[in-house]
Amino acid sequence: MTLLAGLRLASPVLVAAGCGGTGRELAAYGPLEALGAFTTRTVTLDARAGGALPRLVETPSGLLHATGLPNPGVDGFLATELPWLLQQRARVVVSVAARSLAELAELARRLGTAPGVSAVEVNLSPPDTGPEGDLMTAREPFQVGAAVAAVERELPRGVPVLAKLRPDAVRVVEAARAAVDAGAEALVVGQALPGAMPDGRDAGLSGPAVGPLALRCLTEVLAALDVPVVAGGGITTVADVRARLAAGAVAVQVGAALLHDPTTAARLVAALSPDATSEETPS
Amino acid sequence: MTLLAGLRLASPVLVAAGCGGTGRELAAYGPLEALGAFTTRTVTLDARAGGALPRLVETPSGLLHATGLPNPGVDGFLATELPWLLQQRARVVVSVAARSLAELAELARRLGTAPGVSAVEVNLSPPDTGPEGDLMTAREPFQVGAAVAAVERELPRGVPVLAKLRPDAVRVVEAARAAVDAGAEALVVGQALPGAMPDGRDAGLSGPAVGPLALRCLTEVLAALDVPVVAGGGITTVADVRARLAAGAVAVQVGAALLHDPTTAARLVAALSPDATSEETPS
Amino acid sequence: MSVPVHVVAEVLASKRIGAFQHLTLVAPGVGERFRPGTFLAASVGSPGDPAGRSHLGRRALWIHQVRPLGGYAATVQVVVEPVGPGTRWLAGLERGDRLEVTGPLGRPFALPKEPVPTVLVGEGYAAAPLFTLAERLRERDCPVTLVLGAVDEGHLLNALEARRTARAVTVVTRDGSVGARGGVVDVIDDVLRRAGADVVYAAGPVATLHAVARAAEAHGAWSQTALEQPLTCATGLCQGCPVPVVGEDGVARTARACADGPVLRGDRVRWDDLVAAGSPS
Amino acid sequence: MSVPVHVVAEVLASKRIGAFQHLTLVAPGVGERFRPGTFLAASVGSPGDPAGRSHLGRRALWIHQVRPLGGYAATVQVVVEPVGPGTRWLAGLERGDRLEVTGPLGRPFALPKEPVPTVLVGEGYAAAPLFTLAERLRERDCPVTLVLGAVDEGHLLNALEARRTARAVTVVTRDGSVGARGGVVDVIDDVLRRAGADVVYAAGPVATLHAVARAAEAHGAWSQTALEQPLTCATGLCQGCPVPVVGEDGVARTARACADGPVLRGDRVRWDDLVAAGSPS
Ligand SMILES: Cc1cc2nc3c(=O)[nH]c(=O)nc-3n(C[C@H](O)[C@H](O)[C@H](O)COP(=O)(O)OP(=O)(O)OC[C@H]3O[C@@H](n4cnc5c(N)ncnc54)[C@H](O)[C@@H]3O)c2cc1C
Ligand SMILES: Cc1cc2nc3c(=O)[nH]c(=O)nc-3n(C[C@H](O)[C@H](O)[C@H](O)COP(=O)(O)OP(=O)(O)OC[C@H]3O[C@@H](n4cnc5c(N)ncnc54)[C@H](O)[C@@H]3O)c2cc1C
Ligand SMILES: Cc1cc2nc3c(=O)[nH]c(=O)nc-3n(C[C@H](O)[C@H](O)[C@H](O)COP(=O)(O)O)c2cc1C
Ligand SMILES: Cc1cc2nc3c(=O)[nH]c(=O)nc-3n(C[C@H](O)[C@H](O)[C@H](O)COP(=O)(O)O)c2cc1C
Ligand code: FES
Ligand code: FES
Repeated sequence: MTLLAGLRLASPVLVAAGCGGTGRELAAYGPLEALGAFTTRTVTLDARAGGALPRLVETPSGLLHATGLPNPGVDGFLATELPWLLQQRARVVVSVAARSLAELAELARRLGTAPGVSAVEVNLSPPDTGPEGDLMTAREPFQVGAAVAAVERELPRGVPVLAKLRPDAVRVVEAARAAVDAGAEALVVGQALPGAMPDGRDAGLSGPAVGPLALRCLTEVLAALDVPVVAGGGITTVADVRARLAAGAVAVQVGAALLHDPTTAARLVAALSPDATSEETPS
Repeated sequence: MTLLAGLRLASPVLVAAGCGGTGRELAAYGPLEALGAFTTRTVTLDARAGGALPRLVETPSGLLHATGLPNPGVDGFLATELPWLLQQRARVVVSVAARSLAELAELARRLGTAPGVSAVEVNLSPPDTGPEGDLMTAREPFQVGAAVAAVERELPRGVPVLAKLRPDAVRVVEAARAAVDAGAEALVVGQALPGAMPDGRDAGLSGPAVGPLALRCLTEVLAALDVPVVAGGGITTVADVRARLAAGAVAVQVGAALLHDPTTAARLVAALSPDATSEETPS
Repeated sequence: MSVPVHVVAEVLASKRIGAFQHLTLVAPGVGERFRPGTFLAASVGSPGDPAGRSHLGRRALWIHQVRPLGGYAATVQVVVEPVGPGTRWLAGLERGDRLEVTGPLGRPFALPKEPVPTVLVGEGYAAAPLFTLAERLRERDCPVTLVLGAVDEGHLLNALEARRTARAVTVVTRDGSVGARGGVVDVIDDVLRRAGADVVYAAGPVATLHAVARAAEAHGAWSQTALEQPLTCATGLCQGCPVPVVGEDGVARTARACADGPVLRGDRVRWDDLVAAGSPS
Repeated sequence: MSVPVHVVAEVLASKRIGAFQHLTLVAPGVGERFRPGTFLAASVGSPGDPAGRSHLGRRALWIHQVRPLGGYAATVQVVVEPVGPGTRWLAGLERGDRLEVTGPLGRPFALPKEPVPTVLVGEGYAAAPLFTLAERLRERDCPVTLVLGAVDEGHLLNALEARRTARAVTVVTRDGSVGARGGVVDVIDDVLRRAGADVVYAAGPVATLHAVARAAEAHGAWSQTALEQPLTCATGLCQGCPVPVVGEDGVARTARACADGPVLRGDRVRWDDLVAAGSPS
């Protein structure tokens, strides 16, 4: 049993935002119920179509992605995606991003009143904001604080805010402090890093390539603050999970690894469960 | 012929700081004379012994390094390393770092009066500063400016200052502007990124893993400023070099790839020379 | 759509035929669930080898044949054209080598309820799923006319085998090395007219699929087009493979090539928007 | 130190003997320049395969034998103990497979100018460079006594072959499966005394080398220790392999295991500082 910001999770292994489809696709490879939590792709107030092709490009041990955050909008999500996830008994963390603080507050209001949302994760620095380029990105700590506060104010007690931070070693502690001061109950350290597609477009870089950078940010945050942290970025093996937990993370998020092997989360959950008999073979 | 801050280079391919040994080791695999330039490991005022083991750790498509910048000090360098390099007709860019602005100025003075130094590269953000942890790291733009100015003031005409910047997409343009304003004749975009060793120690992350992050920073800087940029970070193939040059870089630096294949720089020089007959086979 | 499995497969045989490498895999659970038009996704790199983490994208391959072989109930045959690092690695696998595969993936070709005349169009390796489709159609007494295209003879999938199931076979190659010189586009109208087809099935590049869909519409036939879009995850997780479509209700939507496709009704795909969005055509 | 070359080598043969895989390589230029105590650095991953860029560190291997074979003037034999991803990949290579190697690297064993008695100590695969060394010493009329150690018989390098060149051979294994039960450390003093050695050559883990260096000093003999330190580049470029030493002038210095070593005078290495610096012992 993992405790995260008051939530009781079945496993310390969570699915990262945008890497588990709508949940239906992932469910083919293992019950969502067994996961620590299912983080949705980032949901916005209005529906978004997403960006141009190619949306993903392979890089050495990494993936560049510029999906443009396609999603059905919060109403579409609440109507068509959330009920199915809850029916699977998944713990649902809803990732959100917005064009303004007012929109962010509106999103929080709607999600806060929807029964079944376990937590809201604020995507504070989407590495690509799509062709519209219109989503807020928190560059400075005060922007982190403002965004977190806007969400926190609207959520009922018992629905914690998680702040997902850009893993930039030099600035992450300031951002983390601002998030905590504004009411974030936990942090997610391990957003994709700002990279460029071969054609020059902005994109996020994820996968094992960035693992050592994410680990550094985790270390910096935990050295400076006493706050529960969910660690992400480059996790693919049981050894990766154990390294992050050993560094002090409460839980981990698995993203790009799922695109490579859709059973990754289920395998990690099983390997880390208290009644796991043996280590999985390394992969 | 590549023109960089007034220097006429035989090739756009340079060896990155700290990845070519003292030059003697690299010379076994191709004449140093054919390189655009040989960048020395970072030289400090006093000799440094370097850090604990392991100093390097393999990561997926990357290398974590925490050498602690071992070097014989500037006097040792001038006495034992520079003369040999010049004898090989290598263009020598000397990388420097220091504990204070005064030390930086002193380094520049000694290098500026040493005949044969082509340029001085200021290592503004060593990702690991060794067990002493005492080297200046430019966190804010004003610190970048101060460090560059301290060096620039002491160098004679004709010995340009290159500012080597941390490839942090969100802040790199500000740092670049500060460097240029303080007199940097060219920028090097592609320092190792701040990562953590498995045991938690600070280390730099280099290699193909970080290529897309370095490309993003290059794009940001070139979009904002009109300054010659030497691109580094993750370059291993001719295609990598061409991509950076196509993005607007004047030249490139090759680092970690040399540790994997010591002939990399020589091969890239040959493949990019005007009389190269065919493309090298990809490797 | 049946539930796919993710398994470590073993190579039972690998044979070069023309430009293609034919691999026979023991992939427990994949063959058993197969229906024509579904595919599998392969990982590059040996299972357990950390170098496998260096290529995170999957490689989609049509399932060509499913057969009992060497004591295995349902071995899976795929046809690989080595064009890049991943397909070259796959083509270099030898008997006994292992690889991770997920499948069967995607929605298969829809089969007609009535015994209507059909035309099957395939270009290059993409003709792979059509042979089992032809068998299923014949089981339903649907007459099958086959059109096979390729750049040259080496890139033509076993036309001989095809003649057994099909009533008529038309072969076109770009260089005229076998069959008529030209492309599928040049012959499709003629074939459709002569076959009096009610349903057209097509697999190949976007330009071919678009031409076939257009021709089918002109002839009042249904078309089922099997799209190849660059797929990163191939399992519906990454949102990397959008296909602009029109829903039953006439509203423009986005489908996922891997999970809602690869087979889509030709009249539902907004072909021009697909190309405009940056899809390789 | 001769100039090393970086070449694409081809596997001519691969044979399992006990716990080790013996690879014979065609590596033009490496064998020709070889001297006992030098090594080569191998890259993990097939040349041209971009997955090769996923492991940037090199893998150091002692050059065991250099022989004319199969029409090649100087094939190179190495002995691989598969312990991690890189050595497992190397051990899995088959005849005809290719790999990138750089060599010969490092400074070799220094040979005595006079025909003095010598003792050669090797543990596990690290005994590999001692057999050609023994041949060279015999050519100089230096009597050779060999001490071979291993955890068990499977990890003992071909002692039979050794008996041909050596005057006396002592074998010790941890489990006593062959020879005396124990370690090199337990027998070294005795062997040195009986051989009346003037020079001791040793290759193996740091603890063994330190013990040998100490014993040599106690007997008034010179020692030449071949160090294995984790090497990233193996070519002197990365500053990753510092070894604390004392110079001729008595001043403490840092040598590079790959470029100034791997063979260093045992009395020059500051063994305790080496272990304190975090070197695996
Ligand atoms: C449904 C479907 C079925 C396919 N069936 C076959 C088949 O039976 N035989 C065959 O030889 N090829 C088939 N392909 C194409 C094959 O998947 C690509 O050629 C292959 O992925 C290219 O990988 P690569 O590493 O060799 O080349 P690269 O071009 O270097 O591939 C790099 C990346 O791009 C993606 N990619 C590039 N081109 C394509 C493409 N056309 N389709 C999908 N992903 C792509 C890969 O997934 C990978 O992530 C099929 C593709 C799809 C979508
Ligand atoms: C001079 C020298 C000669 C050697 N000769 C042989 C030999 O003949 N046969 C043999 O089987 N082994 C030999 N070794 C040890 C062999 O190089 C390592 O076991 C091997 O590098 C480990 O790689 P890996 O990927 O299997 O394991 P990992 O432990 O995963 O290696 C990962 C990384 O650590 C480095 N590394 C880890 N351990 C060592 C080590 N002991 N020495 C050097 N680098 C290390 C590797 O270079 C690599 O970058 C020699 C080492 C040295 C220094
Ligand atoms: C295809 C893809 C889509 C993603 N979409 C989102 C998203 O919608 N919102 C978000 O906050 N992060 C998104 N991410 C980032 C991941 O949630 C995760 O933080 C990041 O990829 C680092 O972890 P990893 O290396 O395990 O993938 C996405 C990542 C990928 C690869
Ligand atoms: C082993 C090693 C040592 C390095 N030492 C230095 C150094 O002394 N000074 C410096 O400015 N950069 C140093 N770097 C960083 C490189 O110069 C280069 O900027 C960085 O590695 C990114 O390029 P790459 O991916 O091509 O290696 C070092 C890198 C490595 C791998
Ligand atoms: S390829 Fe990932 S959703 Fe289709
Ligand atoms: S291993 Fe790189 S300098 Fe010795």
